[in-house]
Parts: sequence; structure tokens; C-alpha cells
Amino acid sequence: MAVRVQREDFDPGAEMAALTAGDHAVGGVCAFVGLVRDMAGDAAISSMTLEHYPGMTERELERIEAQAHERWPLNASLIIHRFGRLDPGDRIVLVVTASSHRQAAFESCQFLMDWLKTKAPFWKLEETPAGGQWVDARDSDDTAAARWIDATKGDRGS
Amino acid sequence: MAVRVQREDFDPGAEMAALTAGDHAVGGVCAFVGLVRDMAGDAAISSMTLEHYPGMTERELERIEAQAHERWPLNASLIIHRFGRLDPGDRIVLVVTASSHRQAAFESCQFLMDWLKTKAPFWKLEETPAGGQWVDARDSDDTAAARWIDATKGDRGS
Amino acid sequence: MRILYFAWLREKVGTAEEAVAPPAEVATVNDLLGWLAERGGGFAEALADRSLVRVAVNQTYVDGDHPVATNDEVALFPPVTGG
Amino acid sequence: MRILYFAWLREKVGTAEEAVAPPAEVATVNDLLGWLAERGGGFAEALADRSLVRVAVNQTYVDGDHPVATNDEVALFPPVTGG
Repeated sequence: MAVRVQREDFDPGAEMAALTAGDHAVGGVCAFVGLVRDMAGDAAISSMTLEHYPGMTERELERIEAQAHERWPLNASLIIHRFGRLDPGDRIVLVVTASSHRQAAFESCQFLMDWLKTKAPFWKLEETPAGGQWVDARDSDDTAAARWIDATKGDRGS
Repeated sequence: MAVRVQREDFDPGAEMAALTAGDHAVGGVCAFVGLVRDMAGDAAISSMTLEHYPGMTERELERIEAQAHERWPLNASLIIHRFGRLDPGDRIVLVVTASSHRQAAFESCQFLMDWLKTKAPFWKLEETPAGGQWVDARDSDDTAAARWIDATKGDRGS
Repeated sequence: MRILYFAWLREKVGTAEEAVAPPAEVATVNDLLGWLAERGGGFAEALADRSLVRVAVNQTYVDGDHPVATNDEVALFPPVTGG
Repeated sequence: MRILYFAWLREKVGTAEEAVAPPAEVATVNDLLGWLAERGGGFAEALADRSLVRVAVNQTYVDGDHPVATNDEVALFPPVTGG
């Protein structure tokens, strides 16, 4: 388990390889990379600035990560989230999960992204032609996160 | 869309970056890497040999990939599957999907892995202390693939 | 008590952080938000719609009826939008 | 007609590929499997449990009642185990 909140970019391939190096019980690694898009609805985005709450942000990510390990049989996991100014195409977030079972890797990675979107203290300010706009939280993210509340424990069978 | 069936290893990070380079409409990239495990049930695995059906294997992977693009709004996708002799810890398969929507990226990546496991002509021969053992197809893989048959179209909402 | 403001809440109130000493009757998060809003101006505006204000006390999410104490770090921020 | 064998089917029949010229009454995949099994030995053993035999004609999965023709490439293999 590891959480990193940083201004610097990261290398998804190197992180994935390092996470499972030497552990030959791992059968599947799932990774998700979030990127800065150049459009938000109809507005062109020239850049984005990510603000966070140093201290609490790391704590929340660690808490969410621990929940994923309780829920799925994971060999390893990693969350990296950047802050500061980012341009379209830049990497924002990396979540990696490793398990002997592929469904556990997929589901826990999706769980981590869904919860991160609704619980981790980050706020996006998008630069548009109309000026800086704070991104509104989306109902669809709440819905995506909520489905894990009632869902039965992760499928450990495959 | 791209499919590669090859003996050589691949670099997941480089493939993920190349797949979305210059496309700033992509908001999320999901990747799955399958690795050779050193145990199968109670048996230690010293190596594995993957056999395939040159021609048909590529066709089946392309067919499955085209289905994913019909079903989810994908900007790009990639399937790489190795054949030949592999050792524990070696990479076997890479599936990458890129979309403006993270659920589409997650679901289509999982769909591709599930269908690949049940439809793509590959066969695994595991070297164990008891000799070479052809791996049996698993009911859990059929179950995982079958859920996509009845499922409604991919969630395009997030 | 230390108060932190993030994102547009910070912009509206015009400060990222301040030390406050509310009167003894400010016992809960809701009391504190009401007391801060009474300052008017950017504070009243930032806290007008409580449904848009998330609160953490000592870096943990809490509800409006959570108690606040002298040495607490209280953070006020909008719904999060990371990932 | 070209027949390809994969994985343990290949090992049991002892060949990866062969050219065959079945009689005219061999019209379907099931007919062909029956005709091959009549050779006995490894062929009979490999094809004994049809539930374990997948068939592709010209690189497309087919069922047992699919027709087979002189120029077809017919592949016989066990359930797949990639990924």
C-alpha cells in the first residue's frame, strides 16, 4: 500500500512494474490513469490547477486504500495524485492494484477511483476563455461511488 | 484499434502513453497486465508455454476489440498477447482502453479480458514438478464472459 | 481554533487560513458556520448554501452537529473534484 | 481439406497438421470428427469427449452441424486458456 500526493509527473509503466517486482503470486495488475482533457462540456480548457489539503488528502487516500485491501485480496496497490498546474494531456492520477485474481484487480481499481473522486480533498480550477472556473462536483460521481456501499464483497472467485 | 500477437515482451507504460499521445479528448486510460504466476492451485510452476493459432488468434482479438468499440465510446484500444515460453513474473497480456469517460475505459477493458479468456485461441502448458500440464478452461471465466451477453450497453454517463 | 478555507470558499472569504476564538456558545460545526457567516460580506456569501460546504475537523469529515473545540483545525471546502 | 490440431489434441493425435480427403458422405463437422475418430488410437482418444473439442472452419468458430468442404481449413482444439 502506498499513497503519493505530488506536483511531479509519474511513469505508469515503471510504477506498475515496481509494484509487483518479485511477487510471482500476482496474476493481474489493473491500472487507471486520469488525464487532463482539453474540453469541459462546451468550454475549451487551456490549463487546470489542482488544489489539495496537505495532510488530510494523504489521510483520505490511505483510508480509501485500506478499505480496498479489506474488501479484495490484493497483493499490492498504489495511488499517485498530482496537484498544481497541469496542461491538457497531462497525467493527473494513477491507481494500480495487483492481485492473484483479475476481477479483484479490476474491481478494486474502479472502487479506488470512484471513492477518490468523491472523498479525496482535491479541487480543480479550469482555465477557460471565460476565465478560471471551479469544477462542480458531479452527481454521476456520487452515483458511481454509492454503488460500492450496497454491493456485496468483491468477487474472489476468478 | 490495434492487436499484436508476439513472442517479445512489451512495455505497458510506453504503450499506454503512445495510445493516447496527442488526443486531449481522452480523460481516462485503463490498462490490465496479466502475469505468469508461480503457483497453479497447489502445484509450483517453473515455466509456461503459450500456444496459439496464427491467423485465427489475431482475427478473434480484432473481432472482440471491434465489439468493445461498438459498445463503449472508446478513443483508442490495444491488445498485446504473447506466445512461447514464459517464466513466473513475466508479462503475458496487455489490454489498454482509452475514453473520455472513466467507466467506459474500465468496463471495456474488463470486457476485453473476459472475452479474450474465453474466445481467443491460446492454450497454456504449465511445467510442474509432475511434468507438463495443459491448463483446463475454467467455469469462472465462462461466467465472467457471459455477464456481458445480457448486460445493458456500457454506462456512458461518467 | 484554526480555520482553513479551500477552492472557491477560500476565494470568497479572501483568506486561506485564520485563527479564531469564537464565544463559548459556539459548540458545534453548525454554530461555527453561523458565527462565521454573521461577519457578512464574503463569509456570508461563501456560507449561504450549506449544502455546498463540506467540513473536516482535525482532517476528518464531520457533520454539522460535530463538536468544535479550541485547539481544533477546522477546514471548510466545496464538494471535492479530484481524480 | 487441411486439418490443424492444437494443444493436447495435437499431442494425442501426434501431428499438428494434415491434409485429408474424406469421402463424400462426410458433409458436416460432426461427420468429420466421427470419420477421424474411426482411425482409432490417438484420434479416437482425442475425440472421445466431444464436449472438450472446439472447432473452427476457415478460422471461425462453428458448431457440429456446420458443413465442411474440400478446400476448408478445419482446426480442432480444446477450450482456450489464454489471458
